[in-house]
Amino acid sequence: MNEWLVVAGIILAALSGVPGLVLSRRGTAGERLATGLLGLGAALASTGAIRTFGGVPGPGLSAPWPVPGALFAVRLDPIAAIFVLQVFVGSFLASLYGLAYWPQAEHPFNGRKLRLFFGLLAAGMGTVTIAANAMFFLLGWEVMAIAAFLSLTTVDERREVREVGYVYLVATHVGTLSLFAMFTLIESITGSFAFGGVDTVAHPVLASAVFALAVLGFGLKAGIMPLHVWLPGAHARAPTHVSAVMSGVLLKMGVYGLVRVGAMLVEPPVWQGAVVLGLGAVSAVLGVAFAIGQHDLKRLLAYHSVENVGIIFMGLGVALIGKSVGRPELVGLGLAGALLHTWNHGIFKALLFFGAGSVIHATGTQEIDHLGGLGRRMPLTSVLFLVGATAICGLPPLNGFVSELFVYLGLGRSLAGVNGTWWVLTAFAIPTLALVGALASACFAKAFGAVFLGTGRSEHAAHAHEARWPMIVPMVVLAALCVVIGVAPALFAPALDGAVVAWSGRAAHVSLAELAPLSLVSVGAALLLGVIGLGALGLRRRLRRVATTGTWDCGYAAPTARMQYTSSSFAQNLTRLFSFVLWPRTHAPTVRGSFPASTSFASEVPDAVLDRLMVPALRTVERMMVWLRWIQAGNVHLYLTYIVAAIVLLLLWRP
Amino acid sequence: MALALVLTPLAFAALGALVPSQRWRPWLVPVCGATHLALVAFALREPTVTGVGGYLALDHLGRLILGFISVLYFLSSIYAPGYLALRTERENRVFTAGIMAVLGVMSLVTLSQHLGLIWVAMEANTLATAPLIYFNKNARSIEATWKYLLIGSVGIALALLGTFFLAYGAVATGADSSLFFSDLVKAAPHISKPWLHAAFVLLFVGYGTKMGLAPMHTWKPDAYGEAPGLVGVLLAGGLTSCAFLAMLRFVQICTAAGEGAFAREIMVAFGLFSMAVAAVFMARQRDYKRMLAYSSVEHKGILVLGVGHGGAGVFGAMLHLVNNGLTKGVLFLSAGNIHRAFQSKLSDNVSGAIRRVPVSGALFLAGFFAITGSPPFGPFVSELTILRAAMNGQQYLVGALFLVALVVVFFGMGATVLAVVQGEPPKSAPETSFKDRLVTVASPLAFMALVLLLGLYIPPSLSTLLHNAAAFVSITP
Amino acid sequence: MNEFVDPLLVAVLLTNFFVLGTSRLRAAITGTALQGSILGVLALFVHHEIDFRILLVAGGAILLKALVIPGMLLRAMRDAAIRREIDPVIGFIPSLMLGALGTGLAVVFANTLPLASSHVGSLLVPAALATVITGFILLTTRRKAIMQVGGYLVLENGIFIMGLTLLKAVPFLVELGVLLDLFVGVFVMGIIIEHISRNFSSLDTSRLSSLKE
Amino acid sequence: MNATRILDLLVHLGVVLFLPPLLLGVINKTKAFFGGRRGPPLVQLYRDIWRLLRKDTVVSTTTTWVFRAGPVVSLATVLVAALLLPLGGAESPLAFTGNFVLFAYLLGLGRFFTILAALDTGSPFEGMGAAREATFSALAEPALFLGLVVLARASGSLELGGMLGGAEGTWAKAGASLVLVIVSLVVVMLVENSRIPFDDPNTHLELTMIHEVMVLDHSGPMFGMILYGAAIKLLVLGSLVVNLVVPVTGESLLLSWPLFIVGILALAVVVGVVESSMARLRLVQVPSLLVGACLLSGFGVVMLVR
Repeated sequence: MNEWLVVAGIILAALSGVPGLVLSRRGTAGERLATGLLGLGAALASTGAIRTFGGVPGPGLSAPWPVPGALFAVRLDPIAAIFVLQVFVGSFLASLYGLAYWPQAEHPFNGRKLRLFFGLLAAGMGTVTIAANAMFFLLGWEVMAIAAFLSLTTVDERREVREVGYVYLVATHVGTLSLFAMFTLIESITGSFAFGGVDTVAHPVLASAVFALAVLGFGLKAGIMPLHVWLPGAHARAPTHVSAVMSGVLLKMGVYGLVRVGAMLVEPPVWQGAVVLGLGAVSAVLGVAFAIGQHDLKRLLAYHSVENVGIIFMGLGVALIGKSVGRPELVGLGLAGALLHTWNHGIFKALLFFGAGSVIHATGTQEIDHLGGLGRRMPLTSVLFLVGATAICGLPPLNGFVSELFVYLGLGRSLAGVNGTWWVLTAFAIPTLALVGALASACFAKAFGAVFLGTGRSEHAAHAHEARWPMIVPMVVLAALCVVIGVAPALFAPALDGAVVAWSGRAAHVSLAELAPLSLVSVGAALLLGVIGLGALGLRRRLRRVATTGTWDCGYAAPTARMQYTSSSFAQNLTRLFSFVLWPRTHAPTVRGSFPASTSFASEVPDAVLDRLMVPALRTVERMMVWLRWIQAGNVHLYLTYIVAAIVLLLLWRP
Repeated sequence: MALALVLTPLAFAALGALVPSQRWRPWLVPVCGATHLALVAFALREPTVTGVGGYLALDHLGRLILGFISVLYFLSSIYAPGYLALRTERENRVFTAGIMAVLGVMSLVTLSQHLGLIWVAMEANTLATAPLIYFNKNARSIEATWKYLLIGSVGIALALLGTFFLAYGAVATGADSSLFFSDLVKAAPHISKPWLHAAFVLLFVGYGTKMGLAPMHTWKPDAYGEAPGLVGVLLAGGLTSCAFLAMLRFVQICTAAGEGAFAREIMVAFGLFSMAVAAVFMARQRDYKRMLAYSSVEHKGILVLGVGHGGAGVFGAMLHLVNNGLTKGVLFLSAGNIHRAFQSKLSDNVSGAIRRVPVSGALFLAGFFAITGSPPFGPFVSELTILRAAMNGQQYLVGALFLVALVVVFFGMGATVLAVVQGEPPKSAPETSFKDRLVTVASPLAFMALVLLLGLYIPPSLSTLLHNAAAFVSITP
Repeated sequence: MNEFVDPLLVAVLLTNFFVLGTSRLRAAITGTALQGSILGVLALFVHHEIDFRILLVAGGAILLKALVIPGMLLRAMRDAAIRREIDPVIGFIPSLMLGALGTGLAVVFANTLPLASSHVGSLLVPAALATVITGFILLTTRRKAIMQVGGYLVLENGIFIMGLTLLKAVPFLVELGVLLDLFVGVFVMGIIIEHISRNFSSLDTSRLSSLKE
Repeated sequence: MNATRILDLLVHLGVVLFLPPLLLGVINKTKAFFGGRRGPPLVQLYRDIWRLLRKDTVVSTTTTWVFRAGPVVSLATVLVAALLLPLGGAESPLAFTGNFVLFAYLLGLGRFFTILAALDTGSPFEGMGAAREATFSALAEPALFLGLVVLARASGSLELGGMLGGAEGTWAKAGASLVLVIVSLVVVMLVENSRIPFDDPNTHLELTMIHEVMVLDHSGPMFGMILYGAAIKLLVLGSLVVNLVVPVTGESLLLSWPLFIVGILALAVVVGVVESSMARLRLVQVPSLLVGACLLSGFGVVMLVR
């Protein structure tokens, strides 16, 4: 029953963009119908998913698929349900947002196309989450990947969009091919394409290869450092509601895959968990470090996805370590942290992208240093963005704090009562996570401050307007979710508990309520809100009469908006500190003479892996390939010589 | 019956040469294709089809490939009238006759049961296709035809030498066998091993040249690049499949002789090498028709690689033969349309195909996804099957190299295809009157539909054909 | 098998070297024609009894290999007004040395193959292989299209010699194959050569290299 | 919940609410002593805060509600954070596994809003201060957590009370590590409270300030809240150090609370001494010192490997 609901949701999502194709190019019926269908699908699928948390997981569905090795097998366990919920809620809210952000009336040529692919994207992701057969999984995976590519390149007349589209496409294909290899290896161990247990003891080398391929394939999708190369560009260039889904949901399919493979590995060696933890830590720190250097609002948010996926991986690493050493509390806390952070990141990142989209829609630029002072012109957006910003920094009393707390607890629990020295890794992971949190705060202080606070730095900012309701409503919903999860995490414990049980298999289960101070977190959050409320009330009474004046200018007579601290200057200290990984580029003039002419200074932080490493490396490979063109130089004598050579070689092969 | 399958298209070809009307002559092609398809459909229902004293017969391998070629031919023949109507400046008598004769000689290959006859049929194929490549009659097409003929003839000569070697091994020194394939397979264990090895090498290189395996592939980019898209489909899907069939006959003999490992090793090596060479040349490939030629080299490599794995790999190769041929139909025909719409086959001068010719542009993109092994299209299933054969056979290194080659191919092909399809048409591109019309898109659309279908559903009848063919080649009852 | 076979095969080998070593096109074509006629004679002596089939093969070979095709090549040569192979990919002396090396290798390789009792000690198989190799050397080193066709002819001659070993044992398809191949292959190549010379006003195939990467 | 516990709670609240301004008084008195001056009275800050709270306010026209939220949130967060700490040997009012995370993140929340409030003015000076605050606190955070990791590993607890209160046992087990941690925590305390050598609260040049420049535009009650919050923050972070150095247990209320208060006042004297004897570091050297603090605690962790 639950499975059928989800399947129905997937089908509705897949078809949501189809009616629009035959309806008028100018009318609004198509787009409303698309959102409506997606909403209906989301309602059905979410119902199915939520019902799963309570009850016993069903036996699943299956239908024959007359292709070798393939089966339309569907299974809805709590792990899948967690992701189903995220896929559908995220996609629906983004679709709603799109009604105002990308209305058909303003985009007559690509609006219908975009909605078609958007629906397919949601359907593909839904399929990935519930597939219980490798071929079916890959089907959903690729539909998702291609639909995402086509949505991302909606505005393909722009060169930079095409470029990031290509990078994304290549990256996702490399991921898909690693999954080909992974599933075929799994088949060579288990003998089937079903998601059965992989015996790591009997097949240590093969199982390690499976693990490595899973990290590669799913890590590419999840955007873990250094496999994140496609991510910043793609998120920055896609239409914003697509960026929101890509960042909020699509990346999580990589997480889902790794979680699923983690569940399949029977008795994994400790190093695997350590690798995931280490990758997560590197990703988290470098992700946020790169984010600080950005001055494109969406690119900045994109790097924060790298960071947050890193945090998720850290949780997953803890869970894997717990599985290896037989510590159910590590499994419970690590996995609950990872999964809850998956939700949370989906929520606040979508919220932030929506906020960024409102800004872009209102001002026409995503360059942070051209903005400023939008808090006055867009009060709702600014409050909602601030909620998202606070949440993503992991600050209480919002949701980001809760999931990070779980990860902290998981890491902390591993400090005590263990043998061996691997706890040093978890020990250093804790301050790493703290560093990430602090850097994230710095980064969002910069972003929020430069965009919404102070005064406008350009004409773009001067004519901003508040977003329309289809854009505001999804943000309100997401902000509310941030608060609810942050204040009352206990509400979500059953879902997480169910997933932990489904994941750990034979490890004895300890419920999350016993492992983490859920109710006391609520108390702390309530206390904080109460004290803030009291303080605000008190201050409000004292501030009935205030005098206003200009900002203190240290006696300088004519301050201008351009003298404000820009986001780049704000970040400069930190980018300099991290310059050993960021390699920032600066274009600084040399000033000569007593009265130098007007000049300019610019700095940017390109992606170290993509722009500094991969592109040059691939260029070199490409040059070598181009050099090999002499093979086909048009000379028929040469061609005939190849044939002779082939014969001689083969005759010598085995005389 | 068997003879009818060969002679009917030849008769149509003769008729085509006689019809005086430049305008109506091309309509014979779809009629010929449909007639042949009907005959094949009838023949496939028959339990046994033989003719000319056993020289012609349909065995399991022949059934699959004949059926496939007939479908491929019929679907692409729909394109011919629309295409030739656009090329009224060219005399099409030779072209029309040639293209129908090709169907006859391709059928002959699939039906040949004799060592010598299959060679004659392959030679006839080479000759029948040469005028098709020459269709444009300009300096570039002459050069392409010259290379095609010279390299193809050398290949065919080698195949003949190999045929003699095999016959010598079978008749003069070893078993006393007739040169019918069924007898050769039975007598294979007694064939003199040195002669068999040398014969296999010569035949492999000879027919490999016709198939376009690297390093004997050099004629392909030139021929595919200069020939009309329609001819590209027939070469990439039909003619090379015929060469593959001929090669499989000898693989079968080798296997029966207990020398299967020798043959398979060679096939895996050449399969991987072909993929690698194709990958190298697809990087930065500005000419999108030549790119398709290299893609063909790559996929012929995949075919022999699949057979080289044996077991499930042979089935995968059979399936891939079908999938690759059909997908090439999409790609060559949509590329042909784009070529016509932009008057250029260089990606420097072509962009925004999806804006100027939306259907062809979309089909080109979809065909690209299909050919690179993306689900839910057919080639995904077959490529994954071949990969599974490698992994389950514990050929991990081969599997890894296979995947690496696919990645590199994707890098190169993706850049070119996206450059062609996306963006806006360049300002410098000449305005052309070419638009997507039913006659020019019906055929690639039909190909695309089949490719998609085969990814989601393999009909039981096709499945039986594939399984029988695979079992037949691997000599398992 | 009789005593004339081996001397004839030696003559074939000598024509190989002649074709390899000459720079004049006319001489080379004449050489291949000579080789073709030797093969026709050879066909008569390979087997003890001469029947109608063998006469047909011998007659066909002499007609095509010695008269028709060389004639066509000579005509093409006249039309294109070229006389010499100038500047081959490798020089004539190295060609000859390669030819000698190839002949040696052919003998060695033929020794590794088990022969039917009637062919043991005969030069048939080595000469066939040596001629094939000579054909390949011509094909890969000569720039003039006409000489490449000539090289192809020599290659076919080698295969023909190989076919002679099977003349008795195998039904007629094999020889028909040889003739068909020669006839049609060169016929079509002849046509193409004409088009090439018309379009490129040269038969130098190094000019045929605009299709490349 | 027995009577002692309630009493403890009341004393805890009392100490948190009323003691902090005195600490700054002590520091300033100490500095005056070393400078050969009389200095302001010990209760000067109480007076200042009281006066500010009753004053009128001037705000910049550029600002929004965020500007006003800054002081409120920063005060509220230190107050709640103070409730998570074990003071005077008693169990903290909000004791639970992992409360150390909440503790640190509450301070982070306060800082976040202080920075935003500074940026809300659009002033280049306040932006500059905010940038520095963000940078230095980002480096202080890992030092703090590394210290906490050592404590967690040594004490086997993930609750602040256990981590700090179990110090007696841990001294024996991991004394060397604890020394390193204490040094590192002192550094964290100084930087978080904007003390010399990281920042000079009494400087008069905007370009060199960190914390002070961020609150340039706050006046009246808002400024009062900021000063009050800063004082509480000093107590809160200082008590981490005091709890480690003076391991008191909650055996006797009458003994442990005075001991704690004496300890924290002594710490204030130490801070005063440090401020009198050192000059402010150049801004570019601050990160090096913070990284050094991280390394110290990191050594502390490594020394626990056995």
